[in-house]
Amino acid sequence: MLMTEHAGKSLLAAHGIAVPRGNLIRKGNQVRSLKQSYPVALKVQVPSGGRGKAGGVLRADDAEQAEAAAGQLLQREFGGERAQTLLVEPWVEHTRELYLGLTVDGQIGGYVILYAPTGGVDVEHQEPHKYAFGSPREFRAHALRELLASAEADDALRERIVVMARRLVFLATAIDAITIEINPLAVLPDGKLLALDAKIVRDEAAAFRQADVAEEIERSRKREPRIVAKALAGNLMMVGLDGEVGLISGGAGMTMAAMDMIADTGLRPACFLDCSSNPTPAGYQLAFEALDADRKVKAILVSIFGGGTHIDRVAKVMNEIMQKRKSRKPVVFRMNGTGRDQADVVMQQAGLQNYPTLESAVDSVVAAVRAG
Amino acid sequence: MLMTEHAGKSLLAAHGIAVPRGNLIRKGNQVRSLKQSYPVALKVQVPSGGRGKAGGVLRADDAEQAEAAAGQLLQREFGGERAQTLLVEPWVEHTRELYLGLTVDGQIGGYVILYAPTGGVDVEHQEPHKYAFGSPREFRAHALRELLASAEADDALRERIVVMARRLVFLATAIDAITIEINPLAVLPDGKLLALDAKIVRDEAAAFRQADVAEEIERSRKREPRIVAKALAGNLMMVGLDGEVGLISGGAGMTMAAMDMIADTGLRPACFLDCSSNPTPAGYQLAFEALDADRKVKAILVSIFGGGTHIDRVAKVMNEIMQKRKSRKPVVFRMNGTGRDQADVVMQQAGLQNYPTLESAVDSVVAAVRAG
Amino acid sequence: MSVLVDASSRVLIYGIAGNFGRFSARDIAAYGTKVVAGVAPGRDTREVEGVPVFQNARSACASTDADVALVYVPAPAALDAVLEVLDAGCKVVVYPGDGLPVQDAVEIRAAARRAGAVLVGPNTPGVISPGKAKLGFMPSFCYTPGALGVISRSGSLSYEAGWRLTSAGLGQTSVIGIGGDPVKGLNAGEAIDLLHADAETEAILYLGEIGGADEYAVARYAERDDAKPTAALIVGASAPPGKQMGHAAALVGSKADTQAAKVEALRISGVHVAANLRALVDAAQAALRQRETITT
Amino acid sequence: MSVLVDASSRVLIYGIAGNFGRFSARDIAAYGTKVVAGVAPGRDTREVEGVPVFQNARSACASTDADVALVYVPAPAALDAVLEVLDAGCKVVVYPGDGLPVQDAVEIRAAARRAGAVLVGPNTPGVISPGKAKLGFMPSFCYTPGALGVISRSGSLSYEAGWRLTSAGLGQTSVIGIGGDPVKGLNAGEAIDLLHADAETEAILYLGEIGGADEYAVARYAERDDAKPTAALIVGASAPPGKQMGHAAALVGSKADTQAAKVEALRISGVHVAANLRALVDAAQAALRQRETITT
Repeated sequence: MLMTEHAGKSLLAAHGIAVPRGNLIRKGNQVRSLKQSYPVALKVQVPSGGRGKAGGVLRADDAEQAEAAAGQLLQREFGGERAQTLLVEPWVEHTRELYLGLTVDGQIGGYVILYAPTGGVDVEHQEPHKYAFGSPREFRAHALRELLASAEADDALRERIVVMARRLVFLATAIDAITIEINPLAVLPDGKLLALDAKIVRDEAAAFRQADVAEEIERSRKREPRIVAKALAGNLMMVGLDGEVGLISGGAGMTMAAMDMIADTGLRPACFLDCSSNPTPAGYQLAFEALDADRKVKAILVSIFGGGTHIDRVAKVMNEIMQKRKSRKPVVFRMNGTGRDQADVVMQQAGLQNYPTLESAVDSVVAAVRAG
Repeated sequence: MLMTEHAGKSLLAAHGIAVPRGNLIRKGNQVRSLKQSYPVALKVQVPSGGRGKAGGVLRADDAEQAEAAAGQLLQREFGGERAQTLLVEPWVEHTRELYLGLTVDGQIGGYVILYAPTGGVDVEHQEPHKYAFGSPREFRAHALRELLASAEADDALRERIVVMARRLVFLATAIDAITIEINPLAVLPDGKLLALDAKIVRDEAAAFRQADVAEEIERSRKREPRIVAKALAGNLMMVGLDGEVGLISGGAGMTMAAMDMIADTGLRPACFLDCSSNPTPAGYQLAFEALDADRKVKAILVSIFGGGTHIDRVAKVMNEIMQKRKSRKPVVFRMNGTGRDQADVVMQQAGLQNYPTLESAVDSVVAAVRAG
Repeated sequence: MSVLVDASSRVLIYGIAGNFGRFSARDIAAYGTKVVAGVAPGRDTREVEGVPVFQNARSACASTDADVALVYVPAPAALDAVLEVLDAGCKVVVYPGDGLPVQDAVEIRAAARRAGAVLVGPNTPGVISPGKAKLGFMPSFCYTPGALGVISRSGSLSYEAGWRLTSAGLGQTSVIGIGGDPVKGLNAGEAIDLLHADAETEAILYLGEIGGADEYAVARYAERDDAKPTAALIVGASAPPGKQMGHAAALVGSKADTQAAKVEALRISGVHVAANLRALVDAAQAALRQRETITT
Repeated sequence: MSVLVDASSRVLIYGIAGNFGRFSARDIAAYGTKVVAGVAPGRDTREVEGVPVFQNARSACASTDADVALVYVPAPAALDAVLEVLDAGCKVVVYPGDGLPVQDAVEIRAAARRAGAVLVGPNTPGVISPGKAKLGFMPSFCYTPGALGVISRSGSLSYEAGWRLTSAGLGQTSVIGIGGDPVKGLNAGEAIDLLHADAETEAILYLGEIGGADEYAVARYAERDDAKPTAALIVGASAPPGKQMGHAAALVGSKADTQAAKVEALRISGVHVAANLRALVDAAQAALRQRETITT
């Protein structure tokens, strides 16, 4: 869950990391009511990278310029999205721009601190220095300091970075953040550090103990198209895609494998819909409702290789759903896994064909789309 | 820093612990504008214990009762303080009241979980069961579960308590809480738990990484009498007392020892003023300003036994302050410790007497008060 | 030989009184696994499927000498349950549950290492050593004993792959589900080390996907002079960038995350990469044949 | 003998380039303490008061065999600095700073125990073994060698007490400032254990205050059959309830926190309790006399 810059900066400030004092506006003319000394920076609040390069940050030297800039920014799209809000901040004079981040590294199975002595929009051109410490309790300021000895020549600055890195470790555990990226981290003329931008990714799995994450999941779900929102609300994992073949699947790996196989035929999947988090009658019902209502979807492939999901139970549910279902879109089944012998019996009795392989099922659903 | 019930409950809710949905009001008639189903509980928001017993919680069955109750509560004092706000919550039916808490135990040098199977206003009559685990990383649900086996007969409830205790451990580290007390913790008819009250004490030393604690320190300072507020703002440790002898001191132990010695003479100290956190010219200047302005204070005792504080430097500062000072209140000095030989020279040159013992200095200041 | 679990492993099922626990107790015992104890805190269940049930892992291990744990609890309770079985002395722990906060995953991974134990999971079907023992809920009929060591980030894909291999007569030494989360107990590199050390494993099949860096650990292994022949299938070629594909780690954020980049790295390192699921068995066979070439 | 520190201790001063560090380097060396190294991260200082200065504790310890650390850093940096000197192998660590978050105090206390080290502090002037060595910033002239082991929660009170004892000819084996915070490295019970084991310490003087439970640990000690004679002074009789008196732990919240309750518990346990500061030397003398009675 990527937070907006403003939300991220609020979290930094709440934990003792200095940020510019900013205000959010929704309309250009709100600029004039802000108590703000000029020049200011106006920054679109969209959750996508490369905003600076795309012109999403503008400088204004007075209220008139600011209102014009705000109007302009609110009308454009960034990363395929139009910003709902702008962040208005003092334009801060600074002597250097650094990059400081914390993220999770799968290979070491824990956290790492990232540092680059030159931050800003072009940070991708350099490989940041990496201090991998794993568990928060294993963070050692002296180990980071030694690493920075070769990365940062300014002794006093290095000490400030070490202090801020420790603060990031505390923050990451307190708010269940899996990425905190401060870029640029500005060095002010007096040597102090100021976070000019903030990209914080929260761990959605921690929603049970972080109410604000739960609320943000709810809000972001509501921003999805109605069908996707409904599936997500039903605890199904759904990603809307642009194709013709609706895919009801179980498990991330097999869902992707089926998508890839569909794509290999020249058709495209209409969605990534993984029912494994809610393999219940209500869950599958919802999945069919979503795909039946989607006009782009011409036929549906049900592809499940169940382990923890017992496919004999799924087969019974499919039978019930098929009997009540009104849509005439063709449905092709390929189900295998735990309970497959009983599942075959159920399917046979219901007069439903269960394809033996994913290949045959994909061929069948592709033929149905092409015929439809 | 004890938080109000409402602030404490907000923190619980933010970390996945269920609390009643409440609203704050400042005036009795605001009750009517709340979207609230009756009956409700009205609860004064003051940071002191025994509120329930003192009548600070009232039940109202309709808006009229609620407005009357609110008016009544806002006019009374609780623990010497008048509440600025009331918390209005649904009156929750429940089957049991438990006590669950987390606090810091100096003897084990870490955290403990406290549990009593009967919570509510009379919890003091029982000794809670105590699970001492020390460092958060050493918390073990199974160890707590074993302890609860003899304390709580309801198996399913015990499991819910274990889950909530783990949540409290997470919360304590995330927000730097040194005490979290949920009393009563209600058991609802469906077996779920609901925190009906919350007492959270935050660690003031963590203000550098907890901005809300820093803000609350600032707010509570402003609620103090002007003199105390000014001293606290200057990083002096000041507790206003009701006596006649102003005490400028260094170090908690010697400040208390001097207070005790003054009290033994039958007089009373006017304050606990410990300058050891800010032993600078500005700090001492502020201390004198505070005591000179306080009409109750008849004479001032400067009692410092310096270790890290070099008293030769303090002596120079005292000399400067005495030369500029306009107040005629008698000042008695007793300074010893690091740099005492040079200090004696400075004092002698300045014509100031430095008493050799605390006894002689206290006798002298007491005589001055009695003569004044 | 096999890795992590074999017919002599004494297995404890934590959360045995729940649906998954009860099914697994029956299912893995039917496969020949020695299920010696169950734990069901806060329940007065004394026995499930003939297995004695205890209030905590310590008494379960003390009474039954259990040394391997299969943990079925919801994510918010996982940290505590895994710490408990580690404290009780279990040296192999499988946690299949999904939705575990990364912070808790980091914690249990570190705790397992401190305890000198191996943690498999989260978000995995578990581990099976065909013909010997099974620690998880993968469908048993998909597997048969043989010479191929399999590692998979995805549960469902590992069943499909197992079924294809078994149907084609390619048996397995062990199939290890490392799971689809970014932070896991056993990761790809560590799982490969186990298979590398296993004398019966003649070739390795790795089932990967977009996102994360596990695939690059596989590539690094394949570059070793003493590497066993390795095959791989990487799914997610059709996944759009910036969208999370089911698994927390399955997201294309950078070029290195893409299926194409991973396939290229693996190919360069000499891995037999299956272009897609259809080509899986052929790739595995190529790896096994390579072994024959080496040994003869 | 002495506890924690003696003339053979090889002391490292962390933060030696700051005001406190420089003063201490001169002051404790003048007292005869072997200051062998300083650490000043991020400064290009090479030497302070003739002591070589290093960038980190590891290289300082490796080059100088330092085994004891005196750490002068502000509270937000304390956790990291203490972990660093522990990692570097120091077995006695004094952290005098105040304002340390309780959570960090818990952490460094636990880290010290894991490392088999003794941590003194936070919020303490340190430890002195008169005539041998000094680890902190207490005024040297207040102390003289002798038979009394002293423990104090308050720095200033320990100077005053030392000065009174020394003036009265009652010397000390060691004076340990355990500090005024609720969570500390060495607490009263643990400090007493050290003095109990020290052959030269004939009697113990404890300087306590309101709040916390250290005084009850002293009372429990005094009840032991083999306890050394113990004297005590507890300040804060005049402190109003509910107000924090300087130290984070000095607050009367319950009856057990009051000076009166603590004095009573100590008296019942056979401790010679001084009614006030005026009576301190008499109480200490009574404890020493009791020892003479026992030994003769």
